Amino acid sequence: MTDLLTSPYPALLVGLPVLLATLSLFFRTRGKALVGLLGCLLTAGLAIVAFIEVAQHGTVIHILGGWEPPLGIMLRMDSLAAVFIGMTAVVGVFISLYAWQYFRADESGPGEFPLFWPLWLFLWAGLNGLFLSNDLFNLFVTIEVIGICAVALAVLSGKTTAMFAGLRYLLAAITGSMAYLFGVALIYGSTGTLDLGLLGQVLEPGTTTTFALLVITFGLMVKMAGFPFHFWLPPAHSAALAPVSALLSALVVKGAFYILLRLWMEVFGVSITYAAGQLIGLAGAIAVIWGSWQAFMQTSLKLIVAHSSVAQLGYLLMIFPLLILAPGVTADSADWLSPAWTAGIFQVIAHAFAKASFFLSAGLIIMALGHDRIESLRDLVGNMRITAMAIGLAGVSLIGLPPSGGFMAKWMLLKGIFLSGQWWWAPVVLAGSLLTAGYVFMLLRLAFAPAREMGTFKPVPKSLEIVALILALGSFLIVFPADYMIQFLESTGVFGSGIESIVEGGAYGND
Amino acid sequence: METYQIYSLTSAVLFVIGLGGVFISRHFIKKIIATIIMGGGVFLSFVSFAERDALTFADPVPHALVITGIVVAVASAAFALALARRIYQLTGEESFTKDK
Amino acid sequence: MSVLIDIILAILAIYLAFQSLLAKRLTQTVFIFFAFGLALALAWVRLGAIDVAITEAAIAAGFMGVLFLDALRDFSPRTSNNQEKTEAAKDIFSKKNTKSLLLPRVALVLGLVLFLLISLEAIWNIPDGGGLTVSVETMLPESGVEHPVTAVLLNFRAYDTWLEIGVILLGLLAIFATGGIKLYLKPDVPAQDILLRQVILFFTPILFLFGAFLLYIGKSGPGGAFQAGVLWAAIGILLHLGGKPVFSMIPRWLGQLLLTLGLGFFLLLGFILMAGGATLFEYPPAYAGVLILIVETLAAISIAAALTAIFANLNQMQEKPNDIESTT
Amino acid sequence: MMIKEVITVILLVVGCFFFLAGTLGVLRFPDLFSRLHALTKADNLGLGFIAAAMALHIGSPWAALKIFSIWFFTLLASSTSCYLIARFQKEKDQPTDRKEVE
Repeated sequence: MTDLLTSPYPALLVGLPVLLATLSLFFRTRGKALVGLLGCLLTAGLAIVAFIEVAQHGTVIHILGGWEPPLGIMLRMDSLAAVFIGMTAVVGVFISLYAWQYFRADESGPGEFPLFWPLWLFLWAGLNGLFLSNDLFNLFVTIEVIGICAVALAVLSGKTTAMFAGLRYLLAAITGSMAYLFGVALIYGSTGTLDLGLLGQVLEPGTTTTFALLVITFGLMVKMAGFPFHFWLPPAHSAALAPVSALLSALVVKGAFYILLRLWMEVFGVSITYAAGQLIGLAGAIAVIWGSWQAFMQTSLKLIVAHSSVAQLGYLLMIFPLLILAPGVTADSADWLSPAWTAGIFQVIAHAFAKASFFLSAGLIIMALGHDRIESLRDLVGNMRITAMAIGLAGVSLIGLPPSGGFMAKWMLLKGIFLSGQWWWAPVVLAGSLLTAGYVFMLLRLAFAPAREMGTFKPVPKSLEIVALILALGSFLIVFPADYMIQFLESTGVFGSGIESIVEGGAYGND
Repeated sequence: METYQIYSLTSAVLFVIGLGGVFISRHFIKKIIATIIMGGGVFLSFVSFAERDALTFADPVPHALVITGIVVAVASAAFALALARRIYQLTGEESFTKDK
Repeated sequence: MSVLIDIILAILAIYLAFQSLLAKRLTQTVFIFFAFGLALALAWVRLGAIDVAITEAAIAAGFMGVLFLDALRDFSPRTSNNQEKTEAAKDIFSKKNTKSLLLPRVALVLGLVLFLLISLEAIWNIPDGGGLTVSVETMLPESGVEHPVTAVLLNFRAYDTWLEIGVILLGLLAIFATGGIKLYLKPDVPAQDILLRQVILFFTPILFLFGAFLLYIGKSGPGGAFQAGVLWAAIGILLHLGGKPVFSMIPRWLGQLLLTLGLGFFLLLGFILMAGGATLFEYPPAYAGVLILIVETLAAISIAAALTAIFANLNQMQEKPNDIESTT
Repeated sequence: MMIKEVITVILLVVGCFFFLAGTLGVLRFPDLFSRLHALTKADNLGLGFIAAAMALHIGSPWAALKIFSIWFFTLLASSTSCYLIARFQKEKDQPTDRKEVE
């Protein structure tokens, strides 16, 4: 453990946003926004510097308080964490710029929400902390930080629908984290350690481990709105303010996915069965179909986008069955692991960009129209050309048409599916894409349709439209450094690895 | 049967009661209380394992974790309560209705 | 004999948990919840976790119970009306809904029972992990404090504790975000009752002293920042109820300072030590004791301020109904 | 030695008896005021006896001081809260009483 480079960046990545958030509390409305925006830029800059550090030196660690695990807590920034942190920084900085303009837009805007800034900085610190954390209990604290911030941001608009959605979200989040913590208690009781690295070595298969895996997976599935527990997501994401919706769907739900991935791959390898992978994949598959279908049926733009998140998160769950090898297959001979991992990471990034852009565009449309019923989107192209373009590009990435990042993710997923011989997932991917194409083209058809009446669109600031467009373009641009990114990720031990599942053992892997 | 076993079994029961309560109870306050009961169960299991691992003193790490956990749980519960009261103030609703 | 006490206590806790969820009236729910918290605190005493017992009694049962009690003023007046309403609604829908609701409910209950059985088995068969008692014991002399729990909270796992102080502040910010009230009550609302006022004035210094005692004793025995913070918060809450809302009597900047002091100082100290080449929250063993005491004191002040502010906000939510839909 | 233990046990039993009586009163008495009466008087007395028993059992003057300050503070807090509850109830009752008279 000592052969890894110790670096101050992991500590700064959590500490700096908290410090700036605390500082911003001392200012009044405008000052809060200014400090908040500067804080966001600083944090993003720091994240980029840390990313470069990892790219140069490989995994860096920071042993907090100088106490080595298992007694103390270690922060670890490997390339997987670096990619997630970098994604948060890039998407976050654009959303911050948008929010800065959006809240200042005078008449048509929603007004000023000074609390947005400290909450968003705390959220950012929580996300960074989560990606860096290497300790089961510390992960619980960070997901609680994220949960409280996310709900507080979601109810910021003050609308009653947002309040109802927010309370439902919060109760789901608390339930999820308590279930997670129950699993942590059992793991600690049976091993006496909380450090992920050590746990991967000492955890023994058995009833307790399997049950802990079950409750932890249940808790995280609730948190990331995995299929049977997705009920809270669409109302919460659609009722929030536009920048908040973008943050919630682009970044927050990815946190729980990240923990799930890390724990399944690094810690619980010993008690995961092939069937458990199939089950979680099934949940993902149902989410893809159900979420896309629900999105197709909605009549308001933000609800369409929110339901589409459920579907897109389903794709993330679908990589799990590919990563878990059937009994008798070894990781060396499984050539589908690398495509599956690539699919997962690119799905995360492409969805973050595309969905952020989609929600920001929806916010602009609400700003222009005063509502977001889709039948009023007629002649969007004539009135808000850039926004229409952003929606089009983001939609293309969500469907998975080339040359978008979404295409790359889905293509790699299909490749992994066929290489592994689990062909039964392929129709789901295709059907999901078709349904997505259905609602995206429905939107685009309306956007190009001639207007029935003139002058319904109020002008919106150009700069906001451009931010949305840049994010949409981002979901395409990520394809270019793909080779480099995969190489970079392969330097991490986790990436490209699979779980050689056990044959026997308690398999209540039913969440 | 030793002391810690009694409480660790109790912890599972409390957790399940809380879990069921979150889903089945209708009133906001009851749902919030159910989450705290769930938390109580989880913390009880932590502390019972600490008692099992006692040497000269009981394992202090779970104690510290539980203190942290209790405070975190209370902060979220207070927030949930604020939301529930705000909803009541705005709409007069005390539980989730079907459509919302 | 002692096992008997444990069994009775365990059954009592389970019974109270059930009852608080099944009680018909909200008032009963809240009072049984109080009792549940106290039963749990007793369980912790039985398990030798005095720190946890104090925290549970003070924060989870005490503070949270006070918040629920305060919430009763909001909810209870209309409960009877609502019950009639829901009963009326039940009559209308009973024929349609019983069947469609019954099946998922039964499934849910069966699922929960199954889950319970599995979890009991998992807990019964738990392997003995041994915990971290040994490593704490060996490292304790270097931590700067004598009480193992304080050592873990403020030195070995200081990062968690720091985040947790952040979570309390965050809870307050989140409550602000719900937008109930923006301004604190005017300071000069007199306490209506002279006896109440006198008792509050009498208890203020005693609570303060007791809090300080708990804070200091945390170094060598059960106690510490959280317990002290809650006791000090009790002062703030009492003063608020006695007509002296603390946060409207002090200037705005002071309030903000009190709220952020603990989190900010904890972190700044970490950063300063980090600039000297240590890692975050790494205290030089020679000064660790002093530094931890300072951090704890400031943390306790911030926790007290944040909890007082949370109570003050929730307490005033009912008194000043805002106009609905202030923003669109 | 024996006598001390016997006295401790007697004090404990008496204390428990008062607690039991107080609880019975709370459960069985018809209205709020008599319930409060049962609660404050009997329970405080019961707590006093138990505190005395504990002080005797431990036998150090410091512990006795601590225990009796616990008793004193509980007494103060419970009597104040009972007074407040009673006053609240009285204020709530009065308007309705007047209505009934009218």
